[in-house]
Amino acid sequence: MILERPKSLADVSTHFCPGCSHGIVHRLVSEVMDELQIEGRTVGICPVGCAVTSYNYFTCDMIEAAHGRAPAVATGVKRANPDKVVFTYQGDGDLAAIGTAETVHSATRGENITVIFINNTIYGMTGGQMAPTTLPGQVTQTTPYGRDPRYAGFPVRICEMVSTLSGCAYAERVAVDSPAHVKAAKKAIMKGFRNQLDGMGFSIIEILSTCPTNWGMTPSQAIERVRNEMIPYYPLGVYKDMTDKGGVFGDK
Amino acid sequence: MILERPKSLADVSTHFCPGCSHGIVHRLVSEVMDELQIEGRTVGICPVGCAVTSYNYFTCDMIEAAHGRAPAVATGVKRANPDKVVFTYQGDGDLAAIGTAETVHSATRGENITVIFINNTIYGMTGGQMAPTTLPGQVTQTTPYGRDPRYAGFPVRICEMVSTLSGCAYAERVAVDSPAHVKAAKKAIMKGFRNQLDGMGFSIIEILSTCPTNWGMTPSQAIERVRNEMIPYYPLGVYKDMTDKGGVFGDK
Amino acid sequence: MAEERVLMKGNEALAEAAIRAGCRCYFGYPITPQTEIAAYMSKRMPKIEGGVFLQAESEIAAINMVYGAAASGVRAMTSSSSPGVSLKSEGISYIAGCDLPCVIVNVQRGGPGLGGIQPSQSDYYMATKAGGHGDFHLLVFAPASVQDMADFAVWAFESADKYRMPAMILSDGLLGQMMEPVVFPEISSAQPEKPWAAVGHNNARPHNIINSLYLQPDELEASNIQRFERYEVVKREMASAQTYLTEDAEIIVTGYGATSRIIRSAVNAARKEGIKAGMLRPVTLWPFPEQAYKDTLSTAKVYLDVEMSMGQMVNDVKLAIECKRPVHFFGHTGGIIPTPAEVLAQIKALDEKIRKGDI
Amino acid sequence: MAEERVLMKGNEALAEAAIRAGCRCYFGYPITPQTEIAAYMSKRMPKIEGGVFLQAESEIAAINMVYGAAASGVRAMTSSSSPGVSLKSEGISYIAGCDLPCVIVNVQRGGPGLGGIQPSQSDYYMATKAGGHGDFHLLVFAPASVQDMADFAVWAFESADKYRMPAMILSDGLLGQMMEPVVFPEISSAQPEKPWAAVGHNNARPHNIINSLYLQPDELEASNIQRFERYEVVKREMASAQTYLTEDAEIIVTGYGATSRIIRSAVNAARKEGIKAGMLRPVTLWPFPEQAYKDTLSTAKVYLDVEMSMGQMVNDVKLAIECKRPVHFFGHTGGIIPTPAEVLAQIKALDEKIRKGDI
Amino acid sequence: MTSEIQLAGFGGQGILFAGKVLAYCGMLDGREVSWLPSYGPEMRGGTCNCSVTLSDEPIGSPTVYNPDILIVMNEPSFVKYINEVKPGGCAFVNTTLVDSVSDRKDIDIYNIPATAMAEENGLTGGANIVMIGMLIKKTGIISMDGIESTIRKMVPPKKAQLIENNMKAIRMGYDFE
Amino acid sequence: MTSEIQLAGFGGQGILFAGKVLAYCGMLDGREVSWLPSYGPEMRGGTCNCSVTLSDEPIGSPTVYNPDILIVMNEPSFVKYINEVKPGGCAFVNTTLVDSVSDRKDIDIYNIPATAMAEENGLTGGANIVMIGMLIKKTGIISMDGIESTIRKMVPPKKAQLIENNMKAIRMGYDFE
Amino acid sequence: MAKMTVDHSRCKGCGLCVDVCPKKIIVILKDVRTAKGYNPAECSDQSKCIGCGFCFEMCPDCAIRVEK
Amino acid sequence: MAKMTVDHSRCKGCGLCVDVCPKKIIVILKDVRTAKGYNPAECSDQSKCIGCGFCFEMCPDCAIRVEK
Ligand SMILES: Cc1ncc(C[n+]2csc(CCOP(=O)(O)OP(=O)(O)O)c2C)c(N)n1
Ligand SMILES: Cc1ncc(C[n+]2csc(CCOP(=O)(O)OP(=O)(O)O)c2C)c(N)n1
Ligand code: SF4
Ligand code: SF4
Ligand code: SF4
Ligand code: SF4
Ligand code: SF4
Ligand code: SF4
Ligand SMILES: [Mg+2]
Ligand SMILES: [Mg+2]
Repeated sequence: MILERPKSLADVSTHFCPGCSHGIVHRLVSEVMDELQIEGRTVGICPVGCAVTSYNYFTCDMIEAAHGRAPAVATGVKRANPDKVVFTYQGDGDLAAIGTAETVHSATRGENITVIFINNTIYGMTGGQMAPTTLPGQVTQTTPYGRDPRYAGFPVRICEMVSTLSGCAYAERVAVDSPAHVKAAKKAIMKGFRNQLDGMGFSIIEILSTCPTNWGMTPSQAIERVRNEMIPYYPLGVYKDMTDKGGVFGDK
Repeated sequence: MILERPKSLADVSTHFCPGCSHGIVHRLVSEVMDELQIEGRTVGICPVGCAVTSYNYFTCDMIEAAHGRAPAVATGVKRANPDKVVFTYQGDGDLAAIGTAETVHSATRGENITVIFINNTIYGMTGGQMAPTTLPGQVTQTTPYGRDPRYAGFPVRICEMVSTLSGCAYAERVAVDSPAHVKAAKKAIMKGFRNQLDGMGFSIIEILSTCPTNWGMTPSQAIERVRNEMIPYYPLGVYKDMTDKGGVFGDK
Repeated sequence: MAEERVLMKGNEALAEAAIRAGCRCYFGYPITPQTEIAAYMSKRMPKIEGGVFLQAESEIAAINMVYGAAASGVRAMTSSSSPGVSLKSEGISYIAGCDLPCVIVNVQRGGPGLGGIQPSQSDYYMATKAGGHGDFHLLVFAPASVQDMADFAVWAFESADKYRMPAMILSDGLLGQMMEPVVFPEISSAQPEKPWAAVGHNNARPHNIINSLYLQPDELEASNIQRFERYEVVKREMASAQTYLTEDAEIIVTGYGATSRIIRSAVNAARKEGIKAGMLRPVTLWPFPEQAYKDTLSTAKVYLDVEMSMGQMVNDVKLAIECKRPVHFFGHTGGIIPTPAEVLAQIKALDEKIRKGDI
Repeated sequence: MAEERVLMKGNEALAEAAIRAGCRCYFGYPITPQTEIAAYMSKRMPKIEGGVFLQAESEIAAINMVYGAAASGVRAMTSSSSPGVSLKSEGISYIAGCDLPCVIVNVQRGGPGLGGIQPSQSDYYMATKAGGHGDFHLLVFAPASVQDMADFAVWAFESADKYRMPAMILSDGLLGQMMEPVVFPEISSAQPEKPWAAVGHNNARPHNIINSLYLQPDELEASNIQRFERYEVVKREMASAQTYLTEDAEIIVTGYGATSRIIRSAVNAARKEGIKAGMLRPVTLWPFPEQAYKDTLSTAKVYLDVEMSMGQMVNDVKLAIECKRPVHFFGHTGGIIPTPAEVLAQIKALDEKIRKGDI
Repeated sequence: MTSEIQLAGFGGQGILFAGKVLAYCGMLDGREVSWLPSYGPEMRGGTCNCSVTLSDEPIGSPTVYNPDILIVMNEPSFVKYINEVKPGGCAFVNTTLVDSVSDRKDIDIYNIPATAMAEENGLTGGANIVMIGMLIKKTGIISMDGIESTIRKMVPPKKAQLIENNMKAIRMGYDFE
Repeated sequence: MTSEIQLAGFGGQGILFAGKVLAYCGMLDGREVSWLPSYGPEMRGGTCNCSVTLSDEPIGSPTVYNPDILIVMNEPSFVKYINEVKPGGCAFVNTTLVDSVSDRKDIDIYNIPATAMAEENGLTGGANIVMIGMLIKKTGIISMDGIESTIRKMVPPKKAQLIENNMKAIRMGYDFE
Repeated sequence: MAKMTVDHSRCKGCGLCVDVCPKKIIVILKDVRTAKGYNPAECSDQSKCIGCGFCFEMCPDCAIRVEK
Repeated sequence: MAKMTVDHSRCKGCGLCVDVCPKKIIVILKDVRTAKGYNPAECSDQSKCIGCGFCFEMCPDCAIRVEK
């Protein structure tokens, strides 16, 4: 047995900071594309955020979307090409703040796409401002005294929210803070793509991730934070699964 | 006992079509303003939709917001003037389509405002296009063959969705299809305003309403449709109530 | 096949022609006075092989769906009216920055803000100067009849593909709502290959990337320069205008779209009174038909620009004639359509001045 | 009180000055290169009586929060950079249509699309011509130093209130990110009464309505005409420019904001070589200081417009001088800042032409 | 020759449809035609009007300001438009819903209780077409043959009853007085 | 007189802070100053540079293209900038992280193993300030007095230790060789 | 004794009051046309009105006044 | 026998592999600096590697190869 770089992950070095979870998730998505042999018919949609240049890393065809609009762009691609595999890869600012309407409506439409959602409780790329998912009390550039829900609002729990929507076929929250969790994350991502191949509807995998740079932590500390602070606030698990009911349209 | 026009409802005739529920709800909101004696310190935000000219009907100060942005406008007013009472009055296109992000985020922020949400399963003002809440199978101008969720998506259930958000203090769905339901609707609206006076956080009252004109029905038929088709799909009831917990910030 | 005249609303004629031109994806959001386009598409698209109609959750979602569909190589369109087009600005800038072809329809209404829903031409600046942030242009077509609504839909799709540019059809509530007989154009041209499209590489080519991000300033500048070189070609090849009785005209009345119809009526009336008036109607607003204006300088003593706005195209007219003649402006806003009588009065006043030697 | 010089980034100086000018509500969404404004506000506002900092869920929400706060009579501000400002277009049009005062900051970056994050001036059109749909204008201020960033924040709030217009500070990444010493202006002026504000009538007056909808065309037109009459006053009272060595200048180099600093260096260098170059820097971009340009015609043989764009202000320069002299353009885009050496080379080439009699 | 026609009444009275019938008929006659509706927000109860131009040359402004022919179906529209009719023109007035009278002598005014006639004959909502019938008789700008083929083209064949009703309404108006 | 200074190195080496110290000091001296950082997306690992101008007249372009004084703290920056220095100018090179050497004879090159010196003295991250110390000694464009009051102003008083450490680093650089 | 009156200037003749009146005493006046062109409602028999207010609750135009 | 190798051209020295190795055989090379300026990781004792792949799973830069 050999564990090595998947084929669908381009042979280039990423610009991600040392210890950033984006890198792990990139590998997982690429492995899934390899294993399902879909790279050649997949179109990936990058967000605006630290993953903005993912088009350099994933070897499938890629489209860079405007901030928050990846699900709309994915919808355009998928509706025009129902036989292609379309996924978005989005951060929490992108998906849960500016892109809220696109997230909710692609979910409620049962858009047959796969959404990879990196929840790192921060705006990474712009230097560490509050994200919708920033934890209460968390210090960020725009919550310098710690996020106070009374003024800055409460964190949004995306899996919980989209699970209420009829078009959502599958919503699972995973983390990448340990090898076991990484493996579970891959299983979830695999399921998210398989669902699309099976026409199940909208699938979202929320991945609790690190941003050592903007958290002001070492990579190891950041992993600890995922485990000790994030997972308790964002419980892992499957929030919705319509796959044995034949998906959201119930006829598969 | 005299039942008559409330003081906060301007002494003008509305432009609403015969039998349209907007008129009933306007009366209810005005009565609540009267009974709480808050008209003088209330700022109402109109949507873009058939209620766009509500600024002519409510006698409190009024602001006309861009389509879907009423909760953001309300946030601006309320943050700048925390001692004022601020409500939005929005249709389902306004609140649940273009304004989804504003709805979700004012709710998750626990914005201390009251949202009156008219769900009539249609875009009234523009002549009867599909709304996010249009029922499966419903014929509209843009679902001429009936709404097929496979292509046009599933209806959004707003109370169910916003109830998952920590900043939402109170979410109730009511209807105005019978005198008893109208009275219950008023109670809910009253509670929505009281919550604001008590600093409880975000309150939303979803009101199942008619649009005889664009449904192609008589007013009586429209009332029947609310009862027989809408209520089964959109169950009435309280979806969230944090008032006895002291509101979303838990300290009142 | 005998050409058949059918009576249709401008909005519907545009929609039908778009479909005939190979538009396979329509994404839109209702707004008066263009909703008939969406309504028509919702009826027709499901009956067409591969046809997609989707009512988006907002204008922003709609333009970004168009972005996705266009990026994957499909002819895609959206339509809206003024406030909705404002919301599309960011998306339009992205589409231009990625060199994607698509068609955007603006059936203008009165502004600013919520404004009104009656016809207007106050989005000229937005269409021709700043469809969004950054340096870029749209192809802008200005129909003046229901027939144009149909013809220009085809023209827009074809030119958009040819130059890899987003094209805008800048219409208004009058043209959208009125009915006239229309003969649908024969669609001859096959669609061009789009080897750049992101639609899956089938392991047969390197991956395609659709993107407008260039973190290195020199790369971003290079992409801008390349685009503007292409624009120079477009200017040469596309600039288009229509003239009417300009050969000997002392007074050139100019206006685009619906306004040009009113101008034509007024010019006819002026001619009846012996006034040498002519009409110059820009058909493409970007590129602006500067040469057509210059060509009128030999006889023109004065220009009268008529718009349903406070005066937006008027500066382009001045620049086109290099400020060599006075350019007067007459306009209405808010949904008031200038009448032929009003325009005639303006023409007569100018004629009077000419006669008196004041011009 | 002795004036103290403090070393600050342009973004921070602007934020601090806004607070001193009475800004009580800031709503924004992060975007490079303006995020320091939000960061600064998030630190300071909570410490101020009635001060509100709120990170909105999007630029759209932010501008509409500003709309709400401004409608209720409070001095409110938002800031963003190019793509984010595109998204605000609809909201800006509403604010203008409702005659609400507020301040909008655009710290420009390269475009179109996602573009880049380095300094740019390619949103000139968006700021001065089409901040959104419909006929309207913004007051547009173009700072050229950190001191200006502070001073113009105050100026913008005061003029916005005075004329009931939204004001835009059109800055760029260079001015936002650089530090210079700044002396904060004394704030003298009390804020004007706002009897029109929707803030609760206390049963003491008829209800106020903030609105831009006029379903009757004549009412909408009347509101537009009224607004444009006000604009005429603004043009007379506000148009502002700075000149440097223009008295005898044959070559007028013109550019706004950060670019004017580079021009000044180049003009100095040119003068050293005996070339009669001068600088004309528009300080307000709307209203455009046309008279200042006309005033230079007596000596000017040629104009050189320098921008960090593909050339957007250049047409306004031509119109200001009524096309009476040639106007050349030199620009860079994408985050490349023109160097004094490059501008000097352009000046020398023009001087050469003048000497040869080619101009 | 150019005929400018204005039709006006309450929303719901079929003003736009009547205008469309005229335009369609003109088109089938091979003429230039334009049809321009008033449009507004959906809410019911307002007035509604429509400009139709039939011409032998290209049509400039499609808005009719001073009609050659006016069709008015309610009181407010009568008041609003009757004085706009070109001298020498004519007006068709639905007297069921118009009480006012005009003292204009320079135009021909044709009165017809179209709403009452339609209702009495089981053609509720057909008053608009009754008035078209009278217009054909009085002006001849379109022909009876033309109108029949127009209605056959405009109404889908499976709605044969509708075609019948429309033709019945036309004839009622044509034969009035 | 105008001094144009360029500072460059890895992100995280305190390039921007060192530049700010110079600018601040110049300001306290009553001079015109400007400070312009490179900026980019947050992701770590890139290079970082900063332009500082100290002048007695208003500063035009704040971007330094050909510095009078260069401070380079890593290899890539050395390679990139060493040939941009104005003839007659000088360069301060952090030899701990710069291996290349330049054969330019028209500028003064001062080598100092600043990173190693800082680390050895328990001042990890203080290499930038060590280099400032040497710059003061060699160029005199700012004074030791000036730098001390600058650092006292820039560092909040409650972080007294930090002030001490910075001054220690300055002196280390100043006293080098 | 209860009394229900309809303000004809507001009534749009929607008939919702007619539907809910438990006493079935509200009628639409087919022969009356309001200024806006509607056939308004009216109480046909005040003596039977129990003042329940159902009509008031359902009236979208607040055209009804009930005294009890 | 399992084998773990680190591609130094990719390794950013984050140390996540070090943390998760059950055999504690991964070390950060303080004295080596990669082209990008990082101290890379390395397996200090191949013989103890059990090929569990934990290091591989956690490596954000896919710099690790494990053979078993
Ligand atoms: C319209 C618009 N608004 C704002 C930005 C600036 N921006 C770039 S990335 C980003 C947030 C990224 O955060 P997130 O989505 O959480 O991704 P991460 O970097 O954390 O992976 C923002 C606000 C932009 N590019 N466009
Ligand atoms: C940005 C923008 N998009 C679209 C419109 C057009 N528009 C006006 S009202 C409306 C929908 C109204 O529907 P809803 O919110 O359900 O209210 P209702 O009329 O049913 O009460 C739309 C899409 C607009 N005015 N502005
Ligand atoms: S800034 Fe944060 S999210 Fe972005 S690459 Fe660095 S660690 Fe990852
Ligand atoms: S269109 Fe529908 S929602 Fe609008 S006023 Fe009429 S009935 Fe009410
Ligand atoms: S109050 Fe009750 S009984 Fe009286 S009219 Fe109204 S519904 Fe009928
Ligand atoms: S409910 Fe009101 S509007 Fe409707 S018929 Fe009765 S009184 Fe008239
Ligand atoms: S494979 Fe397992 S034992 Fe071997 S180095 Fe990696 S983590 Fe350690
Ligand atoms: S996890 Fe990967 S990048 Fe991090 S130290 Fe280990 S090998 Fe290097
Ligand atoms: Mg994030
Ligand atoms: Mg609705």
